[in-house]
Amino acid sequence: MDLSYGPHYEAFREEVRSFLARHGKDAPRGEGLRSEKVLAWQRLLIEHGYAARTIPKAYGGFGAAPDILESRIIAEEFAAARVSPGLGGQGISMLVPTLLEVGTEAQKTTFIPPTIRGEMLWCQGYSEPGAGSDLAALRTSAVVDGDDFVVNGQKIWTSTAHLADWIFCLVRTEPEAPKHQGISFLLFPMSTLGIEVRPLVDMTGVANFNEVFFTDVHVPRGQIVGQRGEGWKVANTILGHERGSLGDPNATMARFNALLELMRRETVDGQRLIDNPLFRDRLAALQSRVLAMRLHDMRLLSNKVNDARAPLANLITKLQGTELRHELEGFAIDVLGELGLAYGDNPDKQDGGSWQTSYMYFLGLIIGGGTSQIQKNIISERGLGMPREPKLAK
Amino acid sequence: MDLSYGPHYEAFREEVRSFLARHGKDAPRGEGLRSEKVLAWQRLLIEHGYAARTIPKAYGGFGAAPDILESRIIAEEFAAARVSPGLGGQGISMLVPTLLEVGTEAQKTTFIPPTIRGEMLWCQGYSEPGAGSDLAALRTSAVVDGDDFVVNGQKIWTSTAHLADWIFCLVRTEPEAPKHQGISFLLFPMSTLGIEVRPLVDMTGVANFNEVFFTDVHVPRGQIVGQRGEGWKVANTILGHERGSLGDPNATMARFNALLELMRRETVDGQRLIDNPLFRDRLAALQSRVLAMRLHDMRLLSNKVNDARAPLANLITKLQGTELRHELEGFAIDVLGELGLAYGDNPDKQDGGSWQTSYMYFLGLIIGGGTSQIQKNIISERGLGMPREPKLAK
Amino acid sequence: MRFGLSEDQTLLDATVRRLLADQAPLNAVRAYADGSDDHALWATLCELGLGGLLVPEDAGGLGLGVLDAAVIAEALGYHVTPAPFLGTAVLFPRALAAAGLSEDPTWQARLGAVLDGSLRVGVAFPQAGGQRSRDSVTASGESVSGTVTLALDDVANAYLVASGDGALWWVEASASGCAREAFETVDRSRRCCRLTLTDCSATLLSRDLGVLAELRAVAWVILAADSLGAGRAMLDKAVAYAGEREQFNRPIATFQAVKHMCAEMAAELEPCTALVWYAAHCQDHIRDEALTTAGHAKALLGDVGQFVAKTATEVHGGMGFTDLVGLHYWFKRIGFNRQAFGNPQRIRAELADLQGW
Amino acid sequence: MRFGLSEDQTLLDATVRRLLADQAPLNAVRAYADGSDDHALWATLCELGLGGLLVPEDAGGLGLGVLDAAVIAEALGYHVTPAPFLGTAVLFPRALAAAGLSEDPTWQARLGAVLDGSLRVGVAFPQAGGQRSRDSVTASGESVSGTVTLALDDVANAYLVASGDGALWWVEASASGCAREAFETVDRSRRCCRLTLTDCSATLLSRDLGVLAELRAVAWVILAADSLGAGRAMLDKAVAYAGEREQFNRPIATFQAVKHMCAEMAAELEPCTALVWYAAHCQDHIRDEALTTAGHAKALLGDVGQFVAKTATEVHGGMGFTDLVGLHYWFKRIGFNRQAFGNPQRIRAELADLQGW
Repeated sequence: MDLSYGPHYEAFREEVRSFLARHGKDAPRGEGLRSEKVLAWQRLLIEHGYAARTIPKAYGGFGAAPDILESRIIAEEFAAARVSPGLGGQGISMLVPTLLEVGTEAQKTTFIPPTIRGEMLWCQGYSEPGAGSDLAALRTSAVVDGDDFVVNGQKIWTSTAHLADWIFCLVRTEPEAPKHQGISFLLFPMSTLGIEVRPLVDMTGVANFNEVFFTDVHVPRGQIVGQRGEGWKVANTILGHERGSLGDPNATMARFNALLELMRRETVDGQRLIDNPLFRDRLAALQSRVLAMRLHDMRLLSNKVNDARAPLANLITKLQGTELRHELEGFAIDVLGELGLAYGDNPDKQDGGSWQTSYMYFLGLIIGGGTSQIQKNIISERGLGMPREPKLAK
Repeated sequence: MDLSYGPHYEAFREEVRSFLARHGKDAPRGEGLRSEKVLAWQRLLIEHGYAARTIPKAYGGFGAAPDILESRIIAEEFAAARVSPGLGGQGISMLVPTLLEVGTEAQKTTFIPPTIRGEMLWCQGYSEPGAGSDLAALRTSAVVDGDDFVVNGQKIWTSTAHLADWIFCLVRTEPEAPKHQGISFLLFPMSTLGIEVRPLVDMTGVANFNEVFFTDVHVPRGQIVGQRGEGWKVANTILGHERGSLGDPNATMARFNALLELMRRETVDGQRLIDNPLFRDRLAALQSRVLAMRLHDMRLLSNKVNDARAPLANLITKLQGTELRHELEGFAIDVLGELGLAYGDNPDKQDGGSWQTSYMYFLGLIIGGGTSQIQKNIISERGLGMPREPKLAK
Repeated sequence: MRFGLSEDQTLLDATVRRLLADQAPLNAVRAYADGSDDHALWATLCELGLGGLLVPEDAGGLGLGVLDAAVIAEALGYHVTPAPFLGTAVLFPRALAAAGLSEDPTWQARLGAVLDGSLRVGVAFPQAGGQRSRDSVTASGESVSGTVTLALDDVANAYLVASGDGALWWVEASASGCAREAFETVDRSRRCCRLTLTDCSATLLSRDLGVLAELRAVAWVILAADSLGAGRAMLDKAVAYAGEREQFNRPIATFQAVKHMCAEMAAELEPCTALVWYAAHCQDHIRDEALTTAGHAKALLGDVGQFVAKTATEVHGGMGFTDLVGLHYWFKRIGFNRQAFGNPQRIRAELADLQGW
Repeated sequence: MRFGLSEDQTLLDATVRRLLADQAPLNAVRAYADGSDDHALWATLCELGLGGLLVPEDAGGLGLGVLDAAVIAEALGYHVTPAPFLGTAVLFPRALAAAGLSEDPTWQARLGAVLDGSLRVGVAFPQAGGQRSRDSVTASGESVSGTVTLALDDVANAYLVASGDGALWWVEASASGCAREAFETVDRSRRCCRLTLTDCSATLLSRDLGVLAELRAVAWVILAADSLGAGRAMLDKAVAYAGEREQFNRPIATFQAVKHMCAEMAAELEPCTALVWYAAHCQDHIRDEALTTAGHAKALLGDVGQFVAKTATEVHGGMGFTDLVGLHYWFKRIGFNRQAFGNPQRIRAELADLQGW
């Protein structure tokens, strides 16, 4: 057990810190995605290697070799300093790595530089109303018409569709082929004629996502990534990697601390909430699990750094992390009692109403990105080597 | 809502009470099944209609018309007076009703009278090591040899095999027939040559059950109930009825009261267990569920009496009752802490070590008589009308 | 012997449910959530007699009991119906009866106004869910002062107000010194308000602590019944959705995981029916058990409701999370019922005390 | 940076597991449960160095730390091995170190006797799981009196005894006034005794309350690791059994309900690994977090262990309930670990206090 990152990395950490000390004041704080402040900050980060760190210089990146601990240190220090770590989003986190793997040289030079600089924003068109857990059942069609594909259909859960310049989108180009083989991966501007974006209000009362409708949307045939019919493989070049950080243990730890703070602050019947023995027990029980998940995350990081295999360990974070977070938020509502019901514009709501919002939002995350039931299938099959569901009789 | 049984039944209750007042002193208290005291008591109960109440007089019973509330009142009053309600066991509860439905006249007159009088004890040979949840997969074979069937195979979970005079047993007589159709229902003495009974020790450390091995056991062909190959139907004439009282809410209520008593009696760190706020909360939570199950049981009784349908309501008792009971027993261990570990001959064990025993025994009941998983299948399919598992491809 | 509903109760239940399905579909709930009022719907329900359900017959009501009210509450919960049922139709007549005022002419007149929906009575019990430092009402002579953070019904004509000493007061919304402002909660199928009372004239209903305890118990039963209905609706919707929704070329209802989620919801909800019925019955007929059974019903339905709300949403997958199917109205109603008038933890502590543990 | 086991630790783990699989199969555990002793097995384990794992190198031991001990404990739990590991190999050397006695010649000699298994040290902490009225030890001068209901190891040569004032004593089993009788528990893979001390001569090890707290924390970690190992064994057995057992013409491992039960066990156990490792590491290297992380490990493994014990038994169906496959040895070992030295509820109360909540 060696919890230190070692002298090389501690030196690197110092570098990051001194960058933050020097430039932190220039970081955006809530400015819009298109603001000059955000774009300038992104350029500065790339220049110093704190964004687009491992993207080759040829495509506008910093060109460093991948190093998990360096990335982690950057993330840790920016978070500790509460300084924006630069732009994220599905263009940067999903499309760029995909293009690097399977894009043409022209696609790389055209799309990667403006994307990493934040000048070209993307949304992802994967899920459909009839294709959720069974993503490969998607039905949005793309039919060849001369030099174009003509796209018709509907996508859902498209989180930044209302902001994006472009979309990367899975469509069915070979309707006769087996389910996973008839799909292609297209890129096209959101300004193309025939695209309608409708905000999708969810249970929190906010439109965190959108629906996107395509009616005879023309996409030049060259705007395909990979071969026709290989879109499923293209999408999976990186889907297999991290699923973002659904149920991120460090965020959960921060929420736990906020909960502890709340329970020290609020009183009921003249007693601080934290002094209620029942609440103490449940809080400590949550703490055990939050701590275990945070340490589990360190174990996963260590495995990556040391190339250690722990196939099971990687598979449980989403399931456990989202369920734990949902439960933690729900407990906060319980300790608040009737006051925990306050919502919307209610001035009495605690911590900005975030307990109720997150309680619901994390139920959404239990469902999204592979429901808990799908996660359990995966854990049992890939983690424990149990057999897949047998094929059904026709 | 009318919780009274009405004047007719209250009069009946008085009758039962006066019987108990007069004769209760003659009831056996722990004497063996074969003792004269037990047999005499059983005869007395039949004579007064408190045992074998609805068995026709022609077969040695009391001959009353079935009446659910009368039966309930008898059970309630005998339980309240802590007087033995006469003999039970699988011969009386399962075989006799089966013979009444599908037995020949000769079988009825031969087997029912001595069985209900307790002179002929039975065990049940259904489950096999390879046929548990999938009971119809049983493989114990019976092959015709002249006037006999020759039985070979093994049964398990045979609870009174070491005491029984006879066994009623499902065997496969038509190995080529579809699974449910090749089974026959045989009766034969446990003293027949080729039967070996081995006690089956379970996790409680006690042999509550047995394994029974058959090696070339000869059974006259006439000792079959129903037709050859119809054994599955014969067994199900009554299997569909009550599954005994696994997770009986009234027994659970009694255990709850014992737990409450324990928590008032025992102290830790100078504090009565019942004064621990955490324990109070969990005890009250258990009480809510115990109460709900007891009231649910009253609702089921009322439905029977009033011929009201509530298909879903009937299906949940086993699942909820056994899980609740297991949890209740486990909580008792928790409140006792280290002392809750005492077992076996340990003089320090509380309430005869029954908390640990029942904690394990009720885990057995969660599994036995249809596991919780099978129960959930049944609830979803028969109670909620959800589809059965689709057929698999070969 | 009949443990269950009478034929009259079954009929009333069916009538109300038919009316709600017809006149108060989800669209009507959405409209209420978006700001329209529930007056017309409540008037219609009053035509069925719901306003006077517990009002004595000689005051023109139906003279029924808490079990009847629980049957209605379950139906209202099933349809997430906005309605001033708890305060106006249940607690108000119940308070008068408990305070011995049902035959007083002034109060009889007010009871009469309840029948057609023209009088709405809200509930302002600051101690209901545990007293916060910011939340208290004190009485002095014939006036009350203080704040009730969460009071039921933002457009009531009057409120039943509990003061810190356990007395029960009648406060007209129009009285000087009575100010109210919206208290928005997650549950948009019911609107609440914060009541600020400043030397506000009030009429004493009772100083008997038992009266307030009784009213809280009745409220517990009604909220439990509401959650039972809402939970059952969520289960029904989950079963229906699972039967329609296909993934991997089959209805998701054929997946054992989905079937078991539905079975677990059913298995948890089913015994709650008996408990709610019995607790309601006890309020009128078994005095000794009235408080404890009400507490058990409220606490258990708080937990079972929460489990069902989460599980049914999961069965609906992403659709359950959107506003498109509106499932969240039930989710939030159950969430409200869990916390209002004391959440399970709090009620269980009271249950332990009540039983002298 | 490496969050996890070193190569040496991985090697030690593999070696011990190989030996246990070979020399301590379930039959050996059954024999112990039926009354035979564990001396030969412990001697064999001592040949691998397990006795002197934490004994300083200059006293002939391996001089390793609590993380190494936790690795061994997990292996012992995995094989439900009877062994006087916790008292003899972990707490005894740890107690001497904490009390500053490791270099004292008398104690060094005793440490030497631990190496080959000839000295076994039991543990008698009456406060470990909450002090019952019947259970207390008082010290007077150089002697102790009182009762410890549950002491680890019924054949130890000496016991670490905690008196009510928090002091730690060394009591020889052969001392006059030291009586012990069997204290039978559900867990038959370890034997305990009741210790009755009557003016029994004792040697003071420490009066420092911190020493006792430290020893309890180490015991928590070791018991947590034991449950982690036992839980993992149960999961492995469940997965294997489900793959073999056929019902309805298919392995039950193909049923989604069974797969999900196994997945849930795995998902609960997996983060426990990191927690146990870290808590063990803290005992030697991160003083500030030693008590809290140990408490979290013990409490969480108590709950997760209980869940896994029940669920794995259910996956085994009726077989899990019988003695035939012996699964219950793991079930009961986990049950013992949950209660011994404080169960989750009790430890969480301490955790809250420790953190000044």
